[in-house]
Amino acid sequence: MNINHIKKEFPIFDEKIQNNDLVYLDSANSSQKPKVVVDRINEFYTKQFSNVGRSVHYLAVAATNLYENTRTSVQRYINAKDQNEIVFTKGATEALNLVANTLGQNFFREGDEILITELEHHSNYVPWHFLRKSKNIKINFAEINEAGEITLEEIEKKITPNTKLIAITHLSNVTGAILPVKEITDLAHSKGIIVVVDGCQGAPHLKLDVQDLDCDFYAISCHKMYGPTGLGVLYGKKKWLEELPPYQGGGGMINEVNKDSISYGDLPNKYEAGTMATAQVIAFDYSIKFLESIGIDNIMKHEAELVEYGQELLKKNNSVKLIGNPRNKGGVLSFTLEGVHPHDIATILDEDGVAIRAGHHCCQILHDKLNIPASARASVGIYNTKDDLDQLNESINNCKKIFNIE
Amino acid sequence: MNINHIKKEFPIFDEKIQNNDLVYLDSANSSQKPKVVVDRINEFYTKQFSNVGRSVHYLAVAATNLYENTRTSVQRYINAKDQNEIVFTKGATEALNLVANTLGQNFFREGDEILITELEHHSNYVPWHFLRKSKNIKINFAEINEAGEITLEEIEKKITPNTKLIAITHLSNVTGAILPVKEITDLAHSKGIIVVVDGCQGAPHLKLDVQDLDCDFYAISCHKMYGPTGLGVLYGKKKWLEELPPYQGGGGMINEVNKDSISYGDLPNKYEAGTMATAQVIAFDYSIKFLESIGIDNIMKHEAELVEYGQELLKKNNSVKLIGNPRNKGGVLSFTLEGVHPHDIATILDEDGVAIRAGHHCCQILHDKLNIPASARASVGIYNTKDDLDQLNESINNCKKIFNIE
Amino acid sequence: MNLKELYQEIILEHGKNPRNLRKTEGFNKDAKGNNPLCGDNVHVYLKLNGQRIVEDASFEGSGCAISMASASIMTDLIKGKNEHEAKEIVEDFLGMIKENPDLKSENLNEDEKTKLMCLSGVKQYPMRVKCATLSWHTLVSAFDEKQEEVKTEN
Amino acid sequence: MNLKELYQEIILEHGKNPRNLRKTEGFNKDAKGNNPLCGDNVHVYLKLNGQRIVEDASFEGSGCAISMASASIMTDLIKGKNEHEAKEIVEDFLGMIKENPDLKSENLNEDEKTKLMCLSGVKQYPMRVKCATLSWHTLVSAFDEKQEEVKTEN
Ligand SMILES: Cc1ncc(COP(=O)(O)O)c(C=O)c1O
Ligand SMILES: Cc1ncc(COP(=O)(O)O)c(C=O)c1O
Repeated sequence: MNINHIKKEFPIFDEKIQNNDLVYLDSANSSQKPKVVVDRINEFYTKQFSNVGRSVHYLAVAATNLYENTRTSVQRYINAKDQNEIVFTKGATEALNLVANTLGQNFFREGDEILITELEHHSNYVPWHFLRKSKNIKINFAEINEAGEITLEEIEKKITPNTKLIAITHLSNVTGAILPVKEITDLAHSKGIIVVVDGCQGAPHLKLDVQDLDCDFYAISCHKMYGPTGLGVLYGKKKWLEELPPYQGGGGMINEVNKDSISYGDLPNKYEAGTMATAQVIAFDYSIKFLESIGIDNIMKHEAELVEYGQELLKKNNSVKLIGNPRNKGGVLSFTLEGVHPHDIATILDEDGVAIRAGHHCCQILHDKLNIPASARASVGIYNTKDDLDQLNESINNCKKIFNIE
Repeated sequence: MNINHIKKEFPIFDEKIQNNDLVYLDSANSSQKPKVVVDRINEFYTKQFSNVGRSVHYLAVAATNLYENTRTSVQRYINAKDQNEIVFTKGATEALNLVANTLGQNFFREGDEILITELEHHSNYVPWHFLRKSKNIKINFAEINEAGEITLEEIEKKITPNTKLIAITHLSNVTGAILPVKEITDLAHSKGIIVVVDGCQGAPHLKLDVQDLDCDFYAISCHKMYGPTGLGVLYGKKKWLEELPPYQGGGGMINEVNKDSISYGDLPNKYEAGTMATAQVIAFDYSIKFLESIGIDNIMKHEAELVEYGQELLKKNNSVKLIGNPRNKGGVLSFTLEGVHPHDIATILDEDGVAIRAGHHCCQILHDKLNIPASARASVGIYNTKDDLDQLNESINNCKKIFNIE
Repeated sequence: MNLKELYQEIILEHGKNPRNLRKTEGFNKDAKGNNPLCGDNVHVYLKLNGQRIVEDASFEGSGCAISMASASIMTDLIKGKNEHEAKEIVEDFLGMIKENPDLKSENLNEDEKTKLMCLSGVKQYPMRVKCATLSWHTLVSAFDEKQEEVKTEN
Repeated sequence: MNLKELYQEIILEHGKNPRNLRKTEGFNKDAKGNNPLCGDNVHVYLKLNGQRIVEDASFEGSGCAISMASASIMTDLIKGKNEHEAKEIVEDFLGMIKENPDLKSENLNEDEKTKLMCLSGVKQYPMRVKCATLSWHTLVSAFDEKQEEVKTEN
């Protein structure tokens, strides 16, 4: 599939949004869905629907196989060693809560420390905060440099003898900084420290090889990967998933149940309690195959070109101030406009059909550090074009006109 | 909408399953989806997709409103007092885990007791078992009577001065027994005991009024209510949801975040961490409206007729033994067939397009009690007809023929 | 174009140079408000005299043009009014932002009404209504000495 | 009709009256197997002599016709075989159930092959394959003295 004509695979771009073409620059928040994925949901519900793994009738067997096919596809996509290292969750947030909670049950002791970064999304901070409260552990913050990056050196500096775990984003959803995950993991493992990666922005945009990264856990949100809402993936090394206790209890995750004891099932069932997001899992297979048909290398090249182009445009635009200038940057352009609050920017852009996000993007720590209450963020996906960024720039100029600024 | 012609609203019944018409008798496991609901998902993804509550652009505002409309519909459907008493989860299993976990954080003390019943699904046992392990509390079991019912008297007998919580199913997914929830709640509250109801089988089949039932929590699975997979609802009384700590941490559930402390948002955000199952929530509004357009009274009447009819048929069928004979019974017909294992029954029925479930249906405690390793279960939904039950009976006769039994 | 109605000159001007953006010395009532979704926050200070007449009103905080202008106009306008009158104006304002075409309060003169009506453009921007109303809810909270922070529901 | 192939007379007969459904006295090897999905479970007992020849084989458990017949035929057939031969037969059987059209083992005579081929009908019922194979996996486990229960992946 040619990435230059990819927009037409996404039905939403045929729509007029308040009489405008949609210029969707909010993919870091959630991506649009290609037709194949939506059609797959439709087909499953209208022709093949059944619950998974619980009945032996024809539809149930077929659905179970389809469900497990997605697990294999995810395994292939992120190059996990074993398909049982793939656990389906409700989202990346749940995946991170799962890791924090199960590690918390017997791994952490009072006085232990967790190292996170100032770039972290609340979903990769609040779950650790829960442990801070319940286990009396400490959370340290690796600080950003001027460019909005987290360097290996900064991580190294912040590791103490008590550091038990490092939780980092793969790609910042605000500055776009891509973290040196492999190097951080090497360093961490040399000191016996676990590494958890928030891969929300990594998985849709970067070539992934969890064996190469060697991280212990990697969390993914499928709705940011051109997949359905209500679905996430937790990758965890088998040794961890086997060792840790279950997270939620219920149907499907058990082995033997009696009145005074319960034994739990093997992987991956152990972590998939209750009826899962069957239709979403089955449709997500098509998201992965869609991405594979374009080719992750082509996606990375395309998005790198876009971000380069957008950055140049905005740098040349007076009064626009880009947030962060990392050398290694993903498709996120966060900015402020002197004299115009981000919410006003978003409202004015919206009038032209340009959808961006304004606020702290669930990164309050970072915004406090930058001493701004909020920022505007344009983020790209496979369907964006340079025209979209031209329109962004033009609409920003319109903001300036309305607010009488240069 | 006339319930006698409802099958045509479900596209799957237009399909041939291995050359047969589908006789779907596995609705207690998961229900089929009406066209309006599937179309709604399609429309949302292809014309209106955006993440909820996070951006101020047009699509995001529209999606947020649609999302909140469903909350209002659920509130109306179960007659909750306040729409903030409705929390969206990934399923009933998560809803029950949420309650057990958050109550567990500061409500239970060593020596406390929880009373559940022998009818409980693993999803309403394992989460309490987790508390038994972590908090050293005791779980007691109210026992079924000959008819497969749990009586008020049995509950009363099993309450001790240490009982802090009673967790019961509204409608057994095996015997079909409908529990006297209102009476149990009255009794429990008179002793200061919390009542949690597993409403998985109640919500799709019974007229619901949580204010009248007066239970403290009520858990629902949307995929059993003609809605999408990957979605559940937790109803909780406001005083509880306000008092209890959050369950999962992440984006959207916070108020203020800084490096050494975090404060949490108000209801319902507090319990909806991370990107929710947006499309599923929005489509579920159509499930509720679909049910309302038929009328819950008509649904109850229709299903009562079906179960009555099916029960008569099976009672007359030699060698078939029905499990449970509750006076107050929902649309579940579980049975064994002398000399034929339930899995063999399911396979043989499947050959005729008759989809039932075989196994312990996530109720191992109950099967142990009944001293059977497994049972066969036919369960009905709004789309079933007496013809479906005739076919069930005929296919059971085919089993008997194959196994050379009377 | 709707945007012109939303961002009228007077809004932009108040947004840029908000009146009363300071902390009233010797205030005797105050309250905080916050909109967690967008990070807007406001702290309203009041100095009431014995007759519960507003001798001074001010605010601190940051936010978009709409929220700053709204707080600015509000604090200007309630000075000299007593508590009863001020609350009546709040009601009237909130009613106008939500549904009423006009302001009806007898406690407002024509000039004051004109100023407030400048904010009526947000009606067409449901997501922005909270920006306009946050400081007003916080004002009521200050009068009532509510301890909790005001939060716009979202 | 496929069902006829699945539920052949010999399967029904063994399913109804399983051979060796008991616990071998003085067994020296055993293992448990379980299929959590459907609740099938089996406990295999072996008595090997000094040359690792199976002097007796038996099983306890409950399950569907397919699983009972499979365990019944299996325990009958490995008696008198040595460990090496028995394992080779297991391989051959599992291969046949999964993909091979025939049994190839030289350790099976024609009569034994015919009996085992009766189970080939499950090929067309992927969800039932585990029913046929559970006891065989458990047998290997017993030989190898594995501590953990065998579980069919699902
Ligand atoms: C009575 C009962 N409780 C709980 C559940 C669990 O619901 P879910 O798997 O949708 O979380 C089910 C359905 O499987 C059920 O029938
Ligand atoms: C970096 C990052 N981490 C975590 C999340 C949370 O993902 P979700 O809301 O899908 O659970 C997001 C997206 O909101 C994100 O961008």
